[in-house]
Amino acid sequence: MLDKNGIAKRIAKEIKDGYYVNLGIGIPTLVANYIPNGINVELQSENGLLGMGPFPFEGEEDPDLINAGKQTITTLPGSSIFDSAMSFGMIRAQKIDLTILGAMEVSENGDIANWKIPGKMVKGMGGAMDLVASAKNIIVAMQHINKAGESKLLPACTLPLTGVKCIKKIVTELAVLDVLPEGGFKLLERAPGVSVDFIKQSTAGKLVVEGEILEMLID
Amino acid sequence: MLDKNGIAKRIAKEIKDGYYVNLGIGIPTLVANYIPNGINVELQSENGLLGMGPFPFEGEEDPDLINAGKQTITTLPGSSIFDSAMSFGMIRAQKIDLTILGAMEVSENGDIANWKIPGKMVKGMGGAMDLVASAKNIIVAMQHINKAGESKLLPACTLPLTGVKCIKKIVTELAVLDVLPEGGFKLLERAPGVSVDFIKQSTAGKLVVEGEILEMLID
Amino acid sequence: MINKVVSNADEAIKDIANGHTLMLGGFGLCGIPENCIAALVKKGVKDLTCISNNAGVDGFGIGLMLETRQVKKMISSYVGENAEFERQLLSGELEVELIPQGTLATRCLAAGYGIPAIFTPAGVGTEVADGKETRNFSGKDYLMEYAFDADFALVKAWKGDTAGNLIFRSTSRNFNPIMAMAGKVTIAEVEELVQAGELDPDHIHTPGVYVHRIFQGEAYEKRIEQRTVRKKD
Amino acid sequence: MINKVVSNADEAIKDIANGHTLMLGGFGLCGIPENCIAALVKKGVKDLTCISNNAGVDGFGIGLMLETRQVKKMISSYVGENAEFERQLLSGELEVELIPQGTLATRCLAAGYGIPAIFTPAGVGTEVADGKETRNFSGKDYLMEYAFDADFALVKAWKGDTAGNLIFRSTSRNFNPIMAMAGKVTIAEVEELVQAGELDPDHIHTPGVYVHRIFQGEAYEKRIEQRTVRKKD
Repeated sequence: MLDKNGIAKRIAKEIKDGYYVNLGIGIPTLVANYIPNGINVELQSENGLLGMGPFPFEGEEDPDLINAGKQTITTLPGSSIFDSAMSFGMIRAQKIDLTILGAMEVSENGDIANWKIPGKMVKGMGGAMDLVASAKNIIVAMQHINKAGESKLLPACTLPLTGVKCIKKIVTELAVLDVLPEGGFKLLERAPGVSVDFIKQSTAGKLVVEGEILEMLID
Repeated sequence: MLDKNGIAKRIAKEIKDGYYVNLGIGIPTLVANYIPNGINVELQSENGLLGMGPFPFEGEEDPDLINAGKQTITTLPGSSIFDSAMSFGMIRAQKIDLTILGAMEVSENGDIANWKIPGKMVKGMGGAMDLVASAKNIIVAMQHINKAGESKLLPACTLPLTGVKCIKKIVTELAVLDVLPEGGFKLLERAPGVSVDFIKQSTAGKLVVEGEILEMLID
Repeated sequence: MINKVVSNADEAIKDIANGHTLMLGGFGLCGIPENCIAALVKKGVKDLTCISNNAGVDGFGIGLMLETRQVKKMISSYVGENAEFERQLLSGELEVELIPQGTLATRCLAAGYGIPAIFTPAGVGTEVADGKETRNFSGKDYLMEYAFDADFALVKAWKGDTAGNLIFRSTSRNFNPIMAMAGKVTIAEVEELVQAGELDPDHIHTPGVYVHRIFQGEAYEKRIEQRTVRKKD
Repeated sequence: MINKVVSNADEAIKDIANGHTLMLGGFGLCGIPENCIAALVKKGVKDLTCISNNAGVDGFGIGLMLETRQVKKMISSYVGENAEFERQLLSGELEVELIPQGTLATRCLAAGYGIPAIFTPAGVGTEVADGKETRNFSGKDYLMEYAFDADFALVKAWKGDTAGNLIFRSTSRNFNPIMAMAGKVTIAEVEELVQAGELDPDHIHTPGVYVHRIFQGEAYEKRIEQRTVRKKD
């Protein structure tokens, strides 16, 4: 079973040389730490920055330079700043190659819910609805099962949707899965020490298992 | 009867302090020479400049700095450069207070034709259709009658239209006229030495003459 | 040159009245019009509708206007990090309209560019689409979204000149330039106000034609919401 | 940093083929991609549809591609000042679609911002409206206009860096940044190519994400169409 850093490490292997990538808050942010050497990537922050760098050294924080999670950050050589309209313009126009974000639930037809829990204070969708509706390539980083052991990979989402039929790949603490165009979660890899049977038990939506499912390689 | 510079001089008196003004090609361009002292105006050139200055001194021409008529120009303190989308954005959003342009024909309901003569090579509308459709305040600088003595202020335009019901004020070699909201040219002033009768003869569209029509003051 | 300078925030906001719709630039606490917010609190104008990506935090930013009950409605994409906001929302004192961040930005742009409506895929198939026109272009569904209509836009820039031209610094740009274009009346506060002619025309982010009043702000606090750092090796 | 540098115009345009739709930046002869045009003439690719505000003059700019009969269709707002253009148009060799300049610009912007259609009042009640959807917003009529769909955009900038970031100089900016955003593949030629990190991130007009190939052009002629001057007193 993977911890958060393990999920981030596995997702990092999906990033190709030359990709522009938008990383959501939470586990996706950790992905930046595991981008392989020799892979040139530019990170987009939807508040208006391409070429996001690491956190600043202590004492060098600039209140005018933050990411979409409101964290102080830095720029890298080649970075550019733009307004929010251009930022979401390039997202809608699919100039960003890959979006990585978290989810509360994903359905077997690729719907995603990650912004609202009825009865709880709703903070808002931020840029998530724009990202999932626009991106050509989305990877969801999420927990396969909640603390009560209930699956979050469902036949249909129970929570209010963020976007419909948009998720194509999911990485959880248990597995890597594709969402099939015709519906269903196709099991691609299992986490170290996790059995196919356990993944079957943990997936409420339709799970497609074909052939031998290898354990994922992370390091 | 006014010459081109006379028309430009008369139009210049319509410009108020603090106006952003777009000047079309031809007579409108001459208006810049007659803006009264003490009146602060910024000229917009729709290829992407606010704060257009005079022609450069000989030898100081910059091929990267032209106006919408493709003439070499200069900038003034406070000028700004922007792309063509923003340029027409500010035009459509009515941030430009006054547009002055030429016309081949204007109709008594405020339609304008100034871009196309059937049978002749059509060069295109450039920015004219955007300007007339968007501007809140348009003054047309035009000849009242053509060389054959035929009126160009008509009941309805005969040439293909540039815009509909958009013209509110006209300055010609003979007169200053408003286009009434209910239709018709209301005579406001006559050019030096021009009689009301001659203006009546020269106006094919409905002419409204009320009270005494004074000769215009130019200098 | 058309001079846009006013003496201070109080003068700049003097005709903002109860019930007005305001746009406020900034993302989180980054690039917010601190001086204008302070002047609005001082003036006590109320029943405001505020269009702003976020709603500040307790004790700073729009949070200050929430404490004084000046805001009737927030139009935002994300309103976390604010206990007073949550209290007013749950008690029904405050109305909130949540819209996707890109839709928020593009509705500003549309207003500034005189485009009455645009189409975006954000929110298709979700509750955001309720009551909205959906339209298919090239096999993909989009929602029609309208340009914003705001009485005032309050923005914060780094430098500005007497003609109203603005330059923003780093990611404090965010919503500021597009809101500056969108306000019927736009008020800009700047860290440094210079004479027209001192800014390079090629580097201006917001042309002065979009700015109606400009003043040099004072005592910028620029609070940091999430101070994240790394250690030197 | 993602490197976008190619060695020259020939390499940059190598996959432009017969029948492609190209956007070409520039207003008149100001800010046109001189090197790319020369390379297209040399390559001899034909049946091109060119989206460009103007069509050059005899012997320069797109005029060079007209002489070699490479252009099947021009989409422009103004095509005066070109005798060969007129000859081909009147003889039926060349197809021309004239559209209002602001509509041309906004259809580029829409493509670059992933907005499939926008509304503009330009052309309402004229022949430009023929066959188009008209829609009333707040009592005013608008036409619905679609985002452009171009295979390549060829733009000219003043400075660029290896990451593809562009800065334009003075009014040679014009259509260049919005076409740069609109091309499926965008090729930028620059007067000066510098290393990533040498341009101020706050001053970049076109972020590198929109630019697929960049090279330093050579021998810019920058012809002036209307040389207008005044005498020193």
